[in-house]
Amino acid sequence: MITLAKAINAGLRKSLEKDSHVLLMGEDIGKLGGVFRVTEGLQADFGTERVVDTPLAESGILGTAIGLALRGYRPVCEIQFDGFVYPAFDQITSQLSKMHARALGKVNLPIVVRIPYGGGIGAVEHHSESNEAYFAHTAGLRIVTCSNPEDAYWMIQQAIDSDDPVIFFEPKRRYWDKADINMEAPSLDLHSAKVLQEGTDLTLITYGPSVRTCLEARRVAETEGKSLEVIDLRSLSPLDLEPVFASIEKTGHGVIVHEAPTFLGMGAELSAQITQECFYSLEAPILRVGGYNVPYPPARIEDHYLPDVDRILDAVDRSFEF
Amino acid sequence: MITLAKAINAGLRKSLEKDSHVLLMGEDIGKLGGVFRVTEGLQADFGTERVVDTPLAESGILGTAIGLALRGYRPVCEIQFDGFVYPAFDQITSQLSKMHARALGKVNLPIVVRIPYGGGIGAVEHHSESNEAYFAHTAGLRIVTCSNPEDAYWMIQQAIDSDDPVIFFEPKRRYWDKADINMEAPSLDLHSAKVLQEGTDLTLITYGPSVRTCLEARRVAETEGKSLEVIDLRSLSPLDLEPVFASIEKTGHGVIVHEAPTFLGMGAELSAQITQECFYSLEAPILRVGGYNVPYPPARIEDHYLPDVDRILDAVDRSFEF
Amino acid sequence: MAQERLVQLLTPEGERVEDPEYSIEISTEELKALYRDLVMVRRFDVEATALQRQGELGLWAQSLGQEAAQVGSGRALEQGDYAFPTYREHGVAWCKGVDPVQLLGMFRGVNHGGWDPNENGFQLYTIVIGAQTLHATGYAMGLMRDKSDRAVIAYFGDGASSQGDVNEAFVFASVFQAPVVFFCQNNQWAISQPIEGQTRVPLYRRASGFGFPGIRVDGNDVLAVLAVTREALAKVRRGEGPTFIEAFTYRMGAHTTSDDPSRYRLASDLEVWKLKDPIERVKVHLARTGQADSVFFAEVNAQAEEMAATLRAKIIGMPDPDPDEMFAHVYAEPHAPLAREREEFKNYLASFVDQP
Amino acid sequence: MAQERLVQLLTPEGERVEDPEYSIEISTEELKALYRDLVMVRRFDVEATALQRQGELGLWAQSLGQEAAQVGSGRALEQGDYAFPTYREHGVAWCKGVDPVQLLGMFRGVNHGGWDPNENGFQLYTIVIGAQTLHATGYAMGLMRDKSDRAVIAYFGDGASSQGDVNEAFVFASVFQAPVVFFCQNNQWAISQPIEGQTRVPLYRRASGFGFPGIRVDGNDVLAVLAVTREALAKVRRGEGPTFIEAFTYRMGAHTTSDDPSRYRLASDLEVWKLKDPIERVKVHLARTGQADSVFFAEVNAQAEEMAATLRAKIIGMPDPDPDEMFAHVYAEPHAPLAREREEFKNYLASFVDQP
Ligand SMILES: Cc1ncc(C[n+]2csc(CCOP(=O)(O)OP(=O)(O)O)c2C)c(N)n1
Ligand SMILES: Cc1ncc(C[n+]2csc(CCOP(=O)(O)OP(=O)(O)O)c2C)c(N)n1
Ligand SMILES: [Mg+2]
Ligand SMILES: [Mg+2]
Repeated sequence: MITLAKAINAGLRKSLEKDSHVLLMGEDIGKLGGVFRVTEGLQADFGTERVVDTPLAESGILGTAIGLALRGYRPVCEIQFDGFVYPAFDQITSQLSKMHARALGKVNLPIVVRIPYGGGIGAVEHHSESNEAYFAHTAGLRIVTCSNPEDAYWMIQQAIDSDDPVIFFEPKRRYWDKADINMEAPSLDLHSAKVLQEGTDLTLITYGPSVRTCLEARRVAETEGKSLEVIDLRSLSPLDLEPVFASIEKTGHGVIVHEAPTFLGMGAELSAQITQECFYSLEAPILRVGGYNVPYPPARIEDHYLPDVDRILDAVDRSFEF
Repeated sequence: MITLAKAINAGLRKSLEKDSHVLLMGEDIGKLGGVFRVTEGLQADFGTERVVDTPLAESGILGTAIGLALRGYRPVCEIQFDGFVYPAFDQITSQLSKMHARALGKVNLPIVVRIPYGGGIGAVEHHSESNEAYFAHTAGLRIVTCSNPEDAYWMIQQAIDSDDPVIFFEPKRRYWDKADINMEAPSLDLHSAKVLQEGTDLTLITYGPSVRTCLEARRVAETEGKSLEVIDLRSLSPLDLEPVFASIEKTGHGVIVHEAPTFLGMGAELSAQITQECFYSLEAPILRVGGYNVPYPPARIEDHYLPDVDRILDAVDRSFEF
Repeated sequence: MAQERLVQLLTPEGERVEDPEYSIEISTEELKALYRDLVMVRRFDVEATALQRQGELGLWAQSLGQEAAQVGSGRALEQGDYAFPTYREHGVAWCKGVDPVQLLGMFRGVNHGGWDPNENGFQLYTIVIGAQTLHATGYAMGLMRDKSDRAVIAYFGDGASSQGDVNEAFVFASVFQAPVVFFCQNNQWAISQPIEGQTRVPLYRRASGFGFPGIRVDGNDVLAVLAVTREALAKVRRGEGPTFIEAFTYRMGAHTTSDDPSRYRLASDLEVWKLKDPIERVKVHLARTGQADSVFFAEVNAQAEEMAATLRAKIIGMPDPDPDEMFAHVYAEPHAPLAREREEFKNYLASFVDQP
Repeated sequence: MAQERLVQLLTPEGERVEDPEYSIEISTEELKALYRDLVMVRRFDVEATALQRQGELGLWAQSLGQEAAQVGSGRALEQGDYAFPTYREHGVAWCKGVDPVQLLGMFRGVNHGGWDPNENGFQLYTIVIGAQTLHATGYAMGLMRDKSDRAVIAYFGDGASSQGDVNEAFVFASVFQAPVVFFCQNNQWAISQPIEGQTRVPLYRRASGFGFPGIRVDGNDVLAVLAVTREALAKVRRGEGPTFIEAFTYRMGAHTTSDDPSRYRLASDLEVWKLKDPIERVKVHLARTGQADSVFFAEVNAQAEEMAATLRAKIIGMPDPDPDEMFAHVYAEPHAPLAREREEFKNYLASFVDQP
């Protein structure tokens, strides 16, 4: 049994061992091991040249990572919390995402940006945001997110192996979730969605921290005699929608669950594509359960903001009643 | 007859005259009058304290505007081109959008951020982007865009009057469009959508620079015996969807048109909401015509990227054939 | 860096010393008031730390060791001056008269700040590193337009000096000659990063390259900080443009209650800095010069205890916000879709009430 | 600012002068080669400007007046050194051997750059102001890891000095002692903003507050620029950390062909700077010292004309890209949805082919 945080740590270690051009950069990732201890022990083992504590400047981190990548390195940048990636937004949006195209393919930027994201840990402002949609809307980036230790272990390595820039969202409130994991070989590639649980009545489409919540909702629904299929998207850009379309064609009902505000959140794109593809199979419109369209609320009321089993089942009921 | 650019100029002038706390800030907005001459003559008339040429730093512009707003001013910031707003993304996302909520309503930030956006002017990289979705996904901001001189004239004033931050997208390739305008009184408030042309067969939902293209498409469709309704959203956040729902209930068909990449563009949200609201009225899924999911291409092929009459009519046909 | 010029008026041993440029005339009453401030601020901090340990706060960022930098600069501010803090300026908040209970709201998790910055001229805490330095500069640009003789002070840390925003604030402040004092508490650490991870030269030197003066002061010497900040404020009021103060101090606590400094720094460093404690030297000075006796010290302690007890009671009794509040202040003006969402949320919550 | 120290080795009148710190030994051949570079670069620029006027380019950013700054620094670079330009370093591109035709692609609107930066060690042009200074710093950090003795040069303008990114680049370069020379062409203008709109003190002084040296050089003196840049590169190669060079020059043209400088600056300023022309002084010096005669000058001019004619022919014949190209290089690895979109686009285009 290993936690999700430790699984990423193990994956990073593997990548550092395998390729001497892989290096980690970020604030407090060295001796401290990062505020979530995801990089714990790595600086001690790989040295300060490969596990680099940077000055406190996110644009600086991304900008220098781009330079390092131009020199042949494969930097893995840690952003300390979701809400602190915005100072680097220009480097990500105008440089990281576009340089391969700008160079007509003559330059690759194999950079991974690790972002612990989402709420549920009782944190202060800016520490609980789900900002994946900003990046998924940006062509040239790949966006993935893991929901369990095994995926965490493999996906971080696959992200580092990718020759394209990857924004790697880590579900911070699941860092301490434990599981036995297969370290032999990955069962899926980086951009495949996965049907976690089969069902016949309705499809729950989700990713990252909400996967566990959806699995719980499925269990509760089962006791009420409803059979829900749960799909973990894993990759948000590109989307792997074949399993989703197949599922919706079977169930006729779909509910998308994520923590980000619904307005222009991933659910919007998913709903649009699913509706277009499965128009004649749908018995109800795709419904979305997400964060409300407000700034992330203070910790004492965050449970009301975050999609939970009740809200998911409420949407399931609304879908059936439609 | 007055151009859209001159209409904004006139609106800014009105606001500067009306309220001494209104001030303009940005790069090259003084003597030069901005690269599009939208602020032409205003520094000469209102002085350098009210029409402020700033250092070359977008985060600095937004950050100091926030400070000025805290002191009671109403800054109108110009971002020179769409692609240069990203250095200010943190100030917009973490500060401008959230400070009213952070202060439990005790502080207002009545700031307008003017962004000339979109393509079609044969420009180099970063000068043709449609990045409205990033901002529309951000709670706490209001996002509007004008499509014609009259709206430009009134909406800029209404945006400045708003006590909330407003991102004001200006359709740069329509800056030189001319029209007679009513300067007596605004016909609509800032956040209302407008049915520009009625029709019975299909609804084109659009905004900003694509409005003119949709009106042209409507004319062509008419010659083919198809009656299209054209709705100019005007406000992207909040959305005014009552006219859209009413229209779709009438036509049963909808096509959304914008220049931004479709993946997580405004069309995604519109499609999701329309489908949920008008599920039983839809005879085909809502289709989207937008930019492709690639970095904005070089000028010589931008016409292929931008939605044009042909692509719109192609989607109209696909909707009818569905 | 230890050999740099450092303005000091009161040594760690409690001796008054002279500085060639800065002097201060201070009455016994004033000095005792400063001592009281220092003790109150520390007591407040200790109480908040305890409240966090007991689960009453979600997080706490201690100001331990930085009281002189904060009280010295905070007391230099005059009525109408405006402070832009980070998240650690509890001592400045104290001087500005912000209710300590309100200050704890965001650390408890009931709001993100929520006090009225205009009430005391103390802006909300800003967590995104450096962002507030631009707000401060903009506010100061507003003061100029208002022909006000008030000044602004912008707080930030040594780590923050690396952020683009802080450097852009220097540019704007200098170009527009805005009346803002940049007050950097160099507490030597940005979480686990020592100051050498941000700069190879003393921070106060950053200013001159942007066209304004910088000075380093002993941040654990409340008198020196007071004198230097007063002078800087006077200068900016006279329209001479911004000034940079580096208060050389030390973060004696953890970065926050979530942090574990034993992973990255030596306990012995802390011992060295304990000898430079900002409160002890004032106490020794007051006592040694006969300006205060044990009765006074006991009285101050009692006041501090009382404040702490009141604070504790108020925090423990502090209710959670109505969840519906998250919709309340997103916009200043009506917003139809959000109003609908709020209504749906209310109905959804209400749907549970009658259930068994 | 005119009284600041300015390294100069060749006066506007073509006199060789001595500088206390910098000297240069230069053969006639070398000097003639520099002259040739200067003329070629200007001729290239003139041709591009003409091509823009005739609609063959969408936009052009002239380097007129900045040839010495660019050729002087460009020729100081050695094999394997890497340059990170803005969008105006045509002279550096020339020195680095980048094909002038390729350079015009983005200005014509057929691509966004598209040359291979690794071929000549000349990164793609970067339009977002300041972003490339961080890339340069990162690249230099890579050189250190490779134990390379190569160096990086990062170009940026006076206006760029206000951007957060540039200042963050200073921080990273200094903290990590990266082998990067920051080369600022202070051409006195950022579009319509004079240098006073960005800084109140000379830009080269910015460096010392970040812990590395800065120097101002006459940017219209190719010898001084060469000498100062060589020395700076040698220094960074020795592992002594970054250096800042401010090349004091003047943008003699408009900001770009879209700009109209008559709105914001006096024609008379230009006249003053014409007297300091970077090419004329080399010519005068070569002629006066008898190192070159009219035959040489005519030959250089002929070469320049030939280059211009070839360039023109190639540009005018340059085809538009296949529209489908916009999908080609978004990702290095397969991307199924984009591949589908590309396929649909192809089919859509094909649907027109058979129509009457
Ligand atoms: C933009 C941003 N990046 C990262 C963080 C996370 N963070 C919070 S405090 C801190 C260190 C700040 O150090 P310093 O500026 O020296 O202030 P101090 O905490 O020492 O008072 C960091 C990295 C943040 N709040 N904002
Ligand atoms: C981030 C950003 N903001 C604004 C612009 C628009 N812009 C292009 S060039 C320029 C002025 C640059 O001045 P300077 O750095 O002095 O370089 P120069 O053009 O004089 O060579 C501006 C404002 C931009 N390209 N990028
Ligand atoms: Mg610190
Ligand atoms: Mg310039």
